Amino acid sequence: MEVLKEGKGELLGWHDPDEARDWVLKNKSRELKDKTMSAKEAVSRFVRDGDFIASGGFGHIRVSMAIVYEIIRQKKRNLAMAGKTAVHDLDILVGAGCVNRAEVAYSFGHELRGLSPASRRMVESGQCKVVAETSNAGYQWRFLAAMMGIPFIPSRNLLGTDTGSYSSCKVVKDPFSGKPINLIPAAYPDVAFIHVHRCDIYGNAQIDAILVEDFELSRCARRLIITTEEISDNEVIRREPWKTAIPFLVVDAVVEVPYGSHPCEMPGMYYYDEDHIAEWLSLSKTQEGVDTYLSKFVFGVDSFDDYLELCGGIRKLNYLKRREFLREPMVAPWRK
Amino acid sequence: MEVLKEGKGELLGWHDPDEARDWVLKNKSRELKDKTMSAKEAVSRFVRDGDFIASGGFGHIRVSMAIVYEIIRQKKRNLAMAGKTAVHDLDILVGAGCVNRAEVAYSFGHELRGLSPASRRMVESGQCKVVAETSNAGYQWRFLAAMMGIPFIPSRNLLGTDTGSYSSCKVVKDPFSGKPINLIPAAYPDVAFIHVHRCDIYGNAQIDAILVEDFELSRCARRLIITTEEISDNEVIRREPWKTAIPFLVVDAVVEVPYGSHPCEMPGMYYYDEDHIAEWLSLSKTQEGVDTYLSKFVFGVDSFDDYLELCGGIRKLNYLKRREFLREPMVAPWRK
Amino acid sequence: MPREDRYNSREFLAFIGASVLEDKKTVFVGTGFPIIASMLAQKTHAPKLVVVFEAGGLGPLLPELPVSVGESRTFHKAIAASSMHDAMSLSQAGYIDFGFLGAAQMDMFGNINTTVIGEHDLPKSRLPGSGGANDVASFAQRLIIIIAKQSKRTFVSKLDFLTTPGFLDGPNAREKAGLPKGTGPYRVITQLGIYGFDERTKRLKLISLHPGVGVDEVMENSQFEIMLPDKIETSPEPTDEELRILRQEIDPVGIVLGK
Amino acid sequence: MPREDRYNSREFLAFIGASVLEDKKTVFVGTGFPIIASMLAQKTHAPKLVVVFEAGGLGPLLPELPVSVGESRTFHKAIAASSMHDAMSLSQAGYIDFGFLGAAQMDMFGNINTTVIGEHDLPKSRLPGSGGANDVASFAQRLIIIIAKQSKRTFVSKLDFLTTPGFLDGPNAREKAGLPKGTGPYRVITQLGIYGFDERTKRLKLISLHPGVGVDEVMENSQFEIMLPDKIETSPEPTDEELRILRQEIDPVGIVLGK
Repeated sequence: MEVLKEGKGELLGWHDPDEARDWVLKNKSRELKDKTMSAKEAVSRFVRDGDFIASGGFGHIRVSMAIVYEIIRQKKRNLAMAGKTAVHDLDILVGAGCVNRAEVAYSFGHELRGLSPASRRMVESGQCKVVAETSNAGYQWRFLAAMMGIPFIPSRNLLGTDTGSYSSCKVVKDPFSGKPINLIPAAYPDVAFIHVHRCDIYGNAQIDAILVEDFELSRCARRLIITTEEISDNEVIRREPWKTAIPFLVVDAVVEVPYGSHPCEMPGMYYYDEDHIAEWLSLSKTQEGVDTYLSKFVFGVDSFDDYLELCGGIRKLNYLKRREFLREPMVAPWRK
Repeated sequence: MEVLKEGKGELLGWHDPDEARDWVLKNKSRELKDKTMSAKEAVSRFVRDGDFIASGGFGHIRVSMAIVYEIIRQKKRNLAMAGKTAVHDLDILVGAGCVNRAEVAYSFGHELRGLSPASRRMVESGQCKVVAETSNAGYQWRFLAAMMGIPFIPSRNLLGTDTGSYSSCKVVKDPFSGKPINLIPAAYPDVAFIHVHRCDIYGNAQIDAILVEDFELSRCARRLIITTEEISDNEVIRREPWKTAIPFLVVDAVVEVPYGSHPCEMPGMYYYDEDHIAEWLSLSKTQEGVDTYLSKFVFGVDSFDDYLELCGGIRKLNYLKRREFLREPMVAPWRK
Repeated sequence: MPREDRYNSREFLAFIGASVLEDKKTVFVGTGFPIIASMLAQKTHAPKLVVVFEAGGLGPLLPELPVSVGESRTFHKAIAASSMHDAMSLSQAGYIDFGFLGAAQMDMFGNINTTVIGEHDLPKSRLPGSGGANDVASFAQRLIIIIAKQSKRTFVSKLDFLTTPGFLDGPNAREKAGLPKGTGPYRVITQLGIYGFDERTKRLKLISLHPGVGVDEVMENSQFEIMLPDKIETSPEPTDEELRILRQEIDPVGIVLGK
Repeated sequence: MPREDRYNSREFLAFIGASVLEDKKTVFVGTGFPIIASMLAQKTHAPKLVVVFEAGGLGPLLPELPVSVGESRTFHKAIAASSMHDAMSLSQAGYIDFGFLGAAQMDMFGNINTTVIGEHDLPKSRLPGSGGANDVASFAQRLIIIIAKQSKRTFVSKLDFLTTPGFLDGPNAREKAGLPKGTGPYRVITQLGIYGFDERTKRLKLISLHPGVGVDEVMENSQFEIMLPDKIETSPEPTDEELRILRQEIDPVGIVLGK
């Protein structure tokens, strides 16, 4: 297979398909067994310094913040992270000094809310390295290839650009059409954490509405931590098996964390906590502010429930629910 | 891209990705418009002699028999068909002389019911040609590649076998692992017909339970005819958009045909009509029997409702519903 | 031959198929015997065996014998009801412990033919083709093959068509072809005995004879030479309860097991 | 500059963005202006414009301005709520008429930089990167680019980083690179005018000036030379009703349009 061009980005999380299978064979149980545990146990068992991590959801939507905070609390270091429209999660993990490498599709920004002071500061001062560039479809298809157990997925994006040159892709001549085609390598994150609407004790999980890329990510991560709004009975799952987005086979830990995506959105349940995000965006303009934020909201609390109390408790949560269902007006406290 | 091995099967339905895009641009409307029509109109407008056709569902499950019968009625000829665990549909279309070429994953059998006398007779007498061999995953991924608009999907099946040698795949050296990898070419059927549980007038369709490979097939077929148990209001679709398996963009015709999968199963609605299948399997042992069957059940009826009356009417349909929900015992009238 | 007074040959085969399966594993099944054997295993020694169907059913509570591997029984109270893409991808990625297939013709390396008897382009007998068999045999960690009637017509020196990969032409051939490492045929079950494969040569090797079957019978019913172990075991026999389950709970009509 | 007494520059841009879109087509949108422009188009001349979001929302009835292209508003009463795989695959296969993106820096071939200012490995300013932009610009049939502030800093001779493909380095470059045939930038909208691309050279070419803007202003606010047409049009202006929709129905908080 003659390679016409080769990206100079680091080939993060790629494994030979046989090695990937071998890892699955040795490490993923096929047993229907109780995998419930605390966030603390899940992170201490499955996240190691230096790991390549990936967070589910998209932007500020359906993010497992409970695991993000726990990674910070346990002071994990030298993590590489998938910047797959990773926004608040990546920003805070870089700001906290846990993540110092990223492969970037979309990072260092908060979409309409503006750019991310904390993580940009770390990149611009060389404390966080962007080891490869890609695009959102690029990441999507890295996960697709890995989920399928194949080394790459051909694609027609990333071609002709610096994004492609700084990616880990290779361009070859397609033997069917004779035209250049991009090959996107598989990505197997060492650990992924995905927040879902409901899950049974074995790890059979349902996600309401869009799956973004979590169908693929859940199936390709070497270790998968599910956080869930609620633990459902296995009978609930079996009643509507077509709703299962993630089967137990690929799951290593199940952690029940109501409101576990806060301050991010949980579709159909609660909207963004814009006040909280604005507070982070404002404080994180300086490293001192980052420390203030972390000592208050991460190191200063004993549980996710306590954290929610600090963020405004039941009154805030009820407001976020009304806001999700369009019964409160838009706000934008992060606007200058 | 050095080709190590090349299957000698006919490359059915492959198009250069640019040609495929160009076809979409020129022929697929992006307008939300009423696409309801009769089976007669749908077949006469969208199925041409010589086309490469594909049927949705799997085996005897969720098959658009209304379109199969209409193709026979309109005496379409020289069709090639995707034998993607195509069972009753392919058997009867080959027996009726409409299909004379097939790429085969699984064909000429009725799973536990035994082999297919009609279509096997046509193959063994040279009247129907098997132009390529593949496997079920092979077809699945042919459709996946086409749906994605890419020329091929890499895979680790079909290697080392005659199935591979008689396929349209190419084996190359993977530039990432250095190992041989199979490349499965995209397949764009000229027409596909898929039976669904509900669909609005624009073509937004819901399928209950397993999708088999219809997510991919619906998106890669050049023309797509949807037959549906019922036409639903667009508001019903918009109420639960996560249930939409097929978006209107890819749909060309919407045909309302209650019980349109008979004698095949419609999951959650009605089970196989084993009596009818047994009658076909018995009659189709001779070409005269095939003609008898067709003149009675296809040419002898004016509508699908009339056909259902012939097959046992309401009493039979109510029985099939009870059978689907396990309230009637198993039967196997095709057992010798 | 097994003792025909208590059970027929097909019932015995289903029982042996079940006995080879293990609890807390996944099995990707083809139509017929493999489903029945898995159902029996679940109802006896392997209640947590997870059955995977190629059309998208994962881990159903099978209420009765499915006639097709895609029908609603295959996702009845299942863990997931998704798609072929999902089932095949999980398989290719290594999540399937056992593949379980029936076959029409097999050679000494466990390669299978279910495509044609005679020439491909104008066959004497056209069979259904691979279906999911090539995929399962490529992807599953350990492949179990069931051949209801071992004879010189089914155990052949040369297949008319190599539909589904066993060890191809011997040691390392799978890896050389690009198939996943460490995979391949694991057990072959016929009406005469249970077979495995020789570690070094990858050729078919007898493990156990069914009660009442002699080595000569095994040898006579094969075109190729079957390797023999130092010690030949005797296959176990089903209990009355296991037979009751097969006859009353799994296949009361006798679709696969006969009457 | 447009008439600041009736509307501000950002409101005008949103209006112009909407005016470029067509009814009964699909548009794949990035965050901010593209969403607002699409919402306005739907509420005026293009009620059947179908908006596609990369995270999986297809054809929603947008109840308010989404802050993110993945949030629940993007699939509110939608036609489908699926996945990125679905949205990106349909795009690659040719189902997207318009791609619509914002940009930080652009060159004369419509190439975009949203990755870094300065060196890649130790940038002066790190920007978010491609997101879905490279994908949209690769796959959409016609790409619309909106740059809120045209200046010598945003219309540059050489990009610091080519994140997202325009016409690359000119005629046929996209096809030679392997990008889908016939695709590429279609319109560029700034606070000064509307631009297209010269058929032959694939270089940026003025189509119309906004009311009150002169050619010299366009030229001064660019590092590269902008091609001029034989006849320069004047851009249309929003009606009071369009302004009311923008201010009251689409962005009442002024998140994108300001106050």
